[in-house]
Amino acid sequence: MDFATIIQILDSAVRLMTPLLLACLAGLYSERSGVFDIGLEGKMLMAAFTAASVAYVTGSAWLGLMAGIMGSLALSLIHGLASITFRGNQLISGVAINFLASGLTVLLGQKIFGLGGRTPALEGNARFGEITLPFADALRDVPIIGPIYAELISGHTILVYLAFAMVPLTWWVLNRTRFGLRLRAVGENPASVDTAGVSVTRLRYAAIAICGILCGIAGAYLATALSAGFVKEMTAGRGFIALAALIFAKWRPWSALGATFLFGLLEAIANRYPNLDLGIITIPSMFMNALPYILTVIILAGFVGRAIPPRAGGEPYVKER
Amino acid sequence: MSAQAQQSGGRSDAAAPAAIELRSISKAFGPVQANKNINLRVEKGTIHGIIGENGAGKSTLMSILYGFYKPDSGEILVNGQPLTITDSQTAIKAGIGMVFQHFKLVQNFTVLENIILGVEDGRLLRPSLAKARGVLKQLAEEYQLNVDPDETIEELSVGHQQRVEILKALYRQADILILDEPTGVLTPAEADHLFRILEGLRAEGKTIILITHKLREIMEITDNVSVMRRGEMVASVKTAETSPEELAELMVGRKVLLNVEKTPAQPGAAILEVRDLKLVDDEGVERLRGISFDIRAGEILGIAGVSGNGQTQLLELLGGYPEKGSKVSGSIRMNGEALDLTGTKSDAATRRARGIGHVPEDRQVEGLIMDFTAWENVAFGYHHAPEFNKGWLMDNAAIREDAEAKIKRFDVRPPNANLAARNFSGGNQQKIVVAREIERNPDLLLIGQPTRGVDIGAIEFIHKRIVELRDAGKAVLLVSVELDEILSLSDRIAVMFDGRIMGERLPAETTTGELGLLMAGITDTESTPDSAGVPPDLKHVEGVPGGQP
Amino acid sequence: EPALIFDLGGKFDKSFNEAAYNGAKRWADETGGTYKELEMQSEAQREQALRRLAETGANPIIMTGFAFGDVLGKVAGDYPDTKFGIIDMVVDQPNVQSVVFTEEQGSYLAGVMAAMASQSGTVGFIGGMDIPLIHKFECGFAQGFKAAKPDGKVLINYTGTTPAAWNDPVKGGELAKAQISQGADVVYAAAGGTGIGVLQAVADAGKLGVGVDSNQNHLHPSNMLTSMVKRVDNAVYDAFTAGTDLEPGVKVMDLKAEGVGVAIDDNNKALVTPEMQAAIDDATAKIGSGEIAVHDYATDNTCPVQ
Amino acid sequence: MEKMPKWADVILTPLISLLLAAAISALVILAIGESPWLALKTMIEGSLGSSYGWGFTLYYTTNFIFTGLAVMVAYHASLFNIGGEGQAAMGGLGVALVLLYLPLPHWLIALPVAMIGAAAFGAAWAFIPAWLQAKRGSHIVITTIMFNFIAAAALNYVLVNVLRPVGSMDPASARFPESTHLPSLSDMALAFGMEWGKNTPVNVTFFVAIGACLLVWLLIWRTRLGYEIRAFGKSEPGALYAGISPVRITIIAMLISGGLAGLMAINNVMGEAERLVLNAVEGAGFIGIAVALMGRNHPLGVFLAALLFGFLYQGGGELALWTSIPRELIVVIQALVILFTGALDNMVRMPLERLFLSMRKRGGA
Ligand SMILES: Nc1ncnc2c1ncn2[C@@H]1O[C@H](COP(=O)(O)OP(=O)(O)OP(=O)(O)O)[C@@H](O)[C@H]1O
Ligand SMILES: Nc1ncnc2c1ncn2[C@@H]1O[C@H](COP(=O)(O)OP(=O)(O)OP(=O)(O)O)[C@@H](O)[C@H]1O
Ligand SMILES: [Mg+2]
Ligand SMILES: [Mg+2]
Repeated sequence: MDFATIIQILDSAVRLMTPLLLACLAGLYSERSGVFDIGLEGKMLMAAFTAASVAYVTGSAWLGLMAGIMGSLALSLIHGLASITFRGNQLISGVAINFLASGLTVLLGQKIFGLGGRTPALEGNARFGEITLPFADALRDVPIIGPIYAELISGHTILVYLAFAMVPLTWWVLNRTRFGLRLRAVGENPASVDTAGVSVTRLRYAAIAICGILCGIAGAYLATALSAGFVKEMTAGRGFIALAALIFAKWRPWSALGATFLFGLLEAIANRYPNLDLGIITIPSMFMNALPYILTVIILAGFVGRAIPPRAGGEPYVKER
Repeated sequence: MSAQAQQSGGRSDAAAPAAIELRSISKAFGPVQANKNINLRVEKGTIHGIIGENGAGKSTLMSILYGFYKPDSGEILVNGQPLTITDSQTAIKAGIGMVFQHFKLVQNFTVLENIILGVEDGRLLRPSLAKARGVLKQLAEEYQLNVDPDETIEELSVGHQQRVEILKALYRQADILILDEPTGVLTPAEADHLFRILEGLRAEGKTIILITHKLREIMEITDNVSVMRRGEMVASVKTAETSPEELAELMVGRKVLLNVEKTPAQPGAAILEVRDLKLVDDEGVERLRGISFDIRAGEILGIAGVSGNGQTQLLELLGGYPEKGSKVSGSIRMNGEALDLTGTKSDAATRRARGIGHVPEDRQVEGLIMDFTAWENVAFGYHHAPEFNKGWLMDNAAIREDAEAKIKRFDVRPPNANLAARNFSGGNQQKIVVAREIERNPDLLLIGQPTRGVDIGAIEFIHKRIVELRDAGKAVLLVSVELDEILSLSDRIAVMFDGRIMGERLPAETTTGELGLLMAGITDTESTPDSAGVPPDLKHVEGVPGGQP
Repeated sequence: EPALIFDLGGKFDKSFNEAAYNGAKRWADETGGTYKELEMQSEAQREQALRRLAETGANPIIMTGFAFGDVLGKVAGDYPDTKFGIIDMVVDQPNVQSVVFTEEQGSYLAGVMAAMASQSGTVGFIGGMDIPLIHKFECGFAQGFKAAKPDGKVLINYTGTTPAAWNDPVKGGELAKAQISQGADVVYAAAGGTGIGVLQAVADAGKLGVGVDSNQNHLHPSNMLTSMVKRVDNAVYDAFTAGTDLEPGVKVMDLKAEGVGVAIDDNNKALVTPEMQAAIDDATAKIGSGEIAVHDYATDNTCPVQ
Repeated sequence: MEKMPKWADVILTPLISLLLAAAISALVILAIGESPWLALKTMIEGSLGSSYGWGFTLYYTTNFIFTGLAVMVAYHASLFNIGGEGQAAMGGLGVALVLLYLPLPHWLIALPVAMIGAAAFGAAWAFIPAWLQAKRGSHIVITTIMFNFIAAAALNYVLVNVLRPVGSMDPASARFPESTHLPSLSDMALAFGMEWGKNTPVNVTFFVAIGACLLVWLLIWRTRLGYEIRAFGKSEPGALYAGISPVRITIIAMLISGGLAGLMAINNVMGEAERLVLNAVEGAGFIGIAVALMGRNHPLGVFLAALLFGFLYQGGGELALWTSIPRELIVVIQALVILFTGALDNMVRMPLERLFLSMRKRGGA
């Protein structure tokens, strides 16, 4: 494997990890506030749909992004209603949201565009273009650093940079701000927040809203940056992988970066080597496709200890029964 | 701060307004009427005690005052001014602070983070933390409330966690401080220390409401005391004009024996022989450093000690479930036969089969499955017992019947075996556990903190049962941080400190003072503290008499 | 009244179900006739749908996809008066017409074109799930490519192992990018909705894509080399037109019968050089005459090239 | 003391929730320009209106009972088994191998043997995540998600390269021998001279599923193992105190769970398709999560929830088959039912409780 190949694989990994990272951080906010969310998949899917639809209709990727966020936020609100206001089962609510998004996107898409749930292909400004960072072309020929800068770091859409910027930002918000302190507290022991005179409900709604926004960006990225339009079920299980990454990362932002990078990298490698020829036997494509999942299990078993979720996670805050 | 503003506004009434006045407060939780038409007046600058049986409604009433629950009806006056307390923020602003029975701390936060939670000075934490650090230092000096501000809560002993709760209230500049069963988890020395602080606060003109089950504490420190029973306020009296006996009767509605009646022990053969027991936990900390003792038939061995000195590990190890990953060595013999310390035959089920009963220190986490019904809990740990099973299936009818009988004999209230364990008050939960373990007539009973947070009626009852078991020729290992309890129940007392037994005393021949010294690691032969062996979590035990430099 | 049953992918699958739908629609538009159509929801419904349609008197009943083969074999005998048509599968029953396509031949032509259009000598193939049908496309494409460029290279990827593999344009795009970064400058997508992402990524990179099943040249004019069309629409149209006279037996829709082929229209005309056109015509003729025998992967599960 | 009578909690609350879900669904149907009335009629007639509809409804119900029970058993041990999909797929492989390679003269023999194969393969697929959870602390949610993907890959490989008959285009196994075909309920009815549910896939497995409900009920609420599973699920420290081994319970609960999920293959693979096809599970593993949670983790609840989903599945299938309403509508309706009965149930329960409380107060006063 030569250097150029490594750069290409890493470049691919960055693109593949971006939706995972955004969704993973989305889940992080929600779950650190004590609201479990297995509806990441559904929210991303809904966002992908609304983003693509609005981007197509208006011709603006930015308006699409806004719409993606709105679509995802609407589902977040349902999740909040179920799991915060009405103290329902958070897992059931998440399952319902996944179904809801899966059905509604196609239903609405068929109603609006008549393409069986697809949106028409997006062109021009309806998609997020790739950004060439300053001096990328000038530096391209510098050995080592040149390709790294010009091909790996430069040349992604704005949403990729946003996703990566979210990691230190999330860390900073969680650990350095009042909001973060309260957010973490409410996920560990909501009664401590309540008795401090801060509304548990409001905090959790705020967390869920952030979760919605980030899922919205993730969905918009899938539909308006990575590809050019919505196809039914296009999230293809990425919400669940993001959830796995979140647990893998033990609910911490920097680890989330690492975990999603690992998933992205494994997939990029499997894409690059679809038929690994080991001389004696050729590993069939099915197993190269499953490789990221197999390796995840192995890594999980070998190197990652017990993941302890936020203590109040999954439980509605009930004061009086 | 509105309360202070009004005060400085200067009211011309001759009689100073009460710090707190509650007028016909009522509160129902669904069908349960927790508070019924409660009136209460707490004078400014006093310590006001509130007592009552488990489930009488004390915590509920105080939580209403603190804005945690909303009352169904009634009126609250703070410093003479009517105040609608909608949430804890209002209460805090009115100068009310509360230390809950079950602490409201975030376990994996540092002390400092817990202190500023909810009263941060701005959007960023750094300035708040810096300010809190300063204030904390000041408060620590002023009130002798030392805690390391950077330690996380889960690493602190309960006593220190409570300090954090008090500091939280003081940091919020509370004028009125409510403490719900603050001494339930403290050693006598720590409790004494707390009372000195409370007295100091009172001297500064602050008002304190103290809920406790210990009448000695009421008599010792309060100015006035109110008694609650079944959701109602049955009496409010001046402490000086009452007696423990009278209070007990008011509380329970009948006469209560405040001291255990017991005949001298008639020890028989050794039931349990423990030799050189050592335990290193999975973080490599030595928790037990070579423990040896015997317990004979018909004898209660009391183990005294500040919590965190290995008692928990000792009980868990004897009970068959040392913490995961810990390394164990030494030997245990039961009725002359060795017990396995490792391997599959060292589990709790095997220990039970060998005749060891165990009332664990924490009834809610270990002793009971809170979501199981009372009758299901009666089989907990004994679910393999032949009388509870019929072939492949469990004999639920038999278990239920057994449970009904135990509930009756132990006067568990409400006497409803179908209720989930979590719906019983703490005292009644404890009765269920004690009934289960004692009624099987074990050769050896391990019993940890048998009366923590339990009202006096229930304490009397549980103590009686323990003594009865002893009189039936069984061995009892009693672990408690209550020196009073240890002194009145034990036939022999061993004091644990830092994973070692510091010495053994006979209750008749020792004093709280001497035990207190041993608990701090000071043996009478050498009067200097054994500083080399002080474990990290004991760095702050200055509350222990003699333990302070 | 004829009826059409779509397979689980649904009628808008951007693939052969959609082609079948177009055929039926064309028939309805031209004749003004009506027809029934059904989309499968689950495996267990196949038999239900067949029987219900047969019982309501629909005739002929056409279904798309090999997955119906087993059930049709079971059911057809119960309705001797009803004619059935199945696409992509042979069912040996007296009242069944089995329509099979020689995808390998069409793909062979696409391979020839790819070889001639490729400057790098490397081209790519991206399939959906790794199933025999898709290997037919792959193998034909590779044969055509190798015939024109014996020392060239075909990169092959399959998208996944679950039905999500047919609807994952993101992964499709990423696979295309991976192939392009390895030098591929023509990429053939046989992956349903995933292919949309493949063709998009190829167009974004300024390379050439090859569409599949229906004519997809319009998706990215001037970045689509061609589409390997599989005239499922014609098969359905013919069957509907034949009506109750639908002829039983195996109907092979091959290159000669224009059942498969490469689409050349205004969108890609500029890319098809005269030499390329000549090569296509030559290959078409030779395949027709049997001079070139394009190997069908399905016959023995092997591919002679690579 | 309860806040409201048990019947109100068990029957009234879900009923009102269902009505709410139906009402919102009607709005959705109106919004896409179709008639809710027609939709409802089609769904009910198509799924419950004839023995034919019932034949399908009960077939799907059977699938969901197995996956629902699987999720439920693990849930009692506080293990969230998202791997039903993969375990059921592997169960199918087990059934296929047993039926294709063992000479089984009669279905009465084939059924138990195939059940063993199905359960063994399902359980084996659950074993690794269970072992990793118990011994290494790897989170069961991640590992079971991963194992779903791995199962799909393995099945894809086996069907294409191993079990597919030579020359077949279809990535599916050969048909199972005639002797192993399970009698369908319509055959059984016919034996009693009754014409019921002709050509429907529901088969004798339905009774196996009901038996499984009973056995699981016995297991969880009547056996020592069930007691230990529930105790461990509620409190791990409590379990240790009581001498219950977390490792043992984690593994056993997951084996039972995986085995139950695997057993689903008796219905769809052996009973219906009579051969193994790709994606035979068709998402039933995930529906099992909703079924278990909505069924309040009780076999009776699981049965009722499975029936509800069976109805939605079949009714929805009919809707998509015979009207112009897109099939995705049914997914939306399912989502609404899950949401209202499973997650927003307190929205109905809270006001009801208040109502009953005030009624009692007035009655008592
Ligand atoms: N959050 C709650 N929801 C429902 N019922 C409650 C709640 N809190 C308390 N109760 C009920 O109210 C009654 C009063 O409880 P409370 O906690 O005030 O008693 P207490 O006097 O503090 O008892 P203890 O001495 O055990 O602390 C109890 O019997 C209990 O049934
Ligand atoms: N959130 C709640 N819901 C229902 N009942 C509650 C709740 N909180 C407390 N209770 C009930 O209130 C009563 C007293 O509870 P509280 O928490 O004040 O003390 P406890 O922990 O039960 O007892 P102890 O004082 O002995 O530790 C118990 O019956 C308890 O089950
Ligand atoms: Mg209390
Ligand atoms: Mg209490």
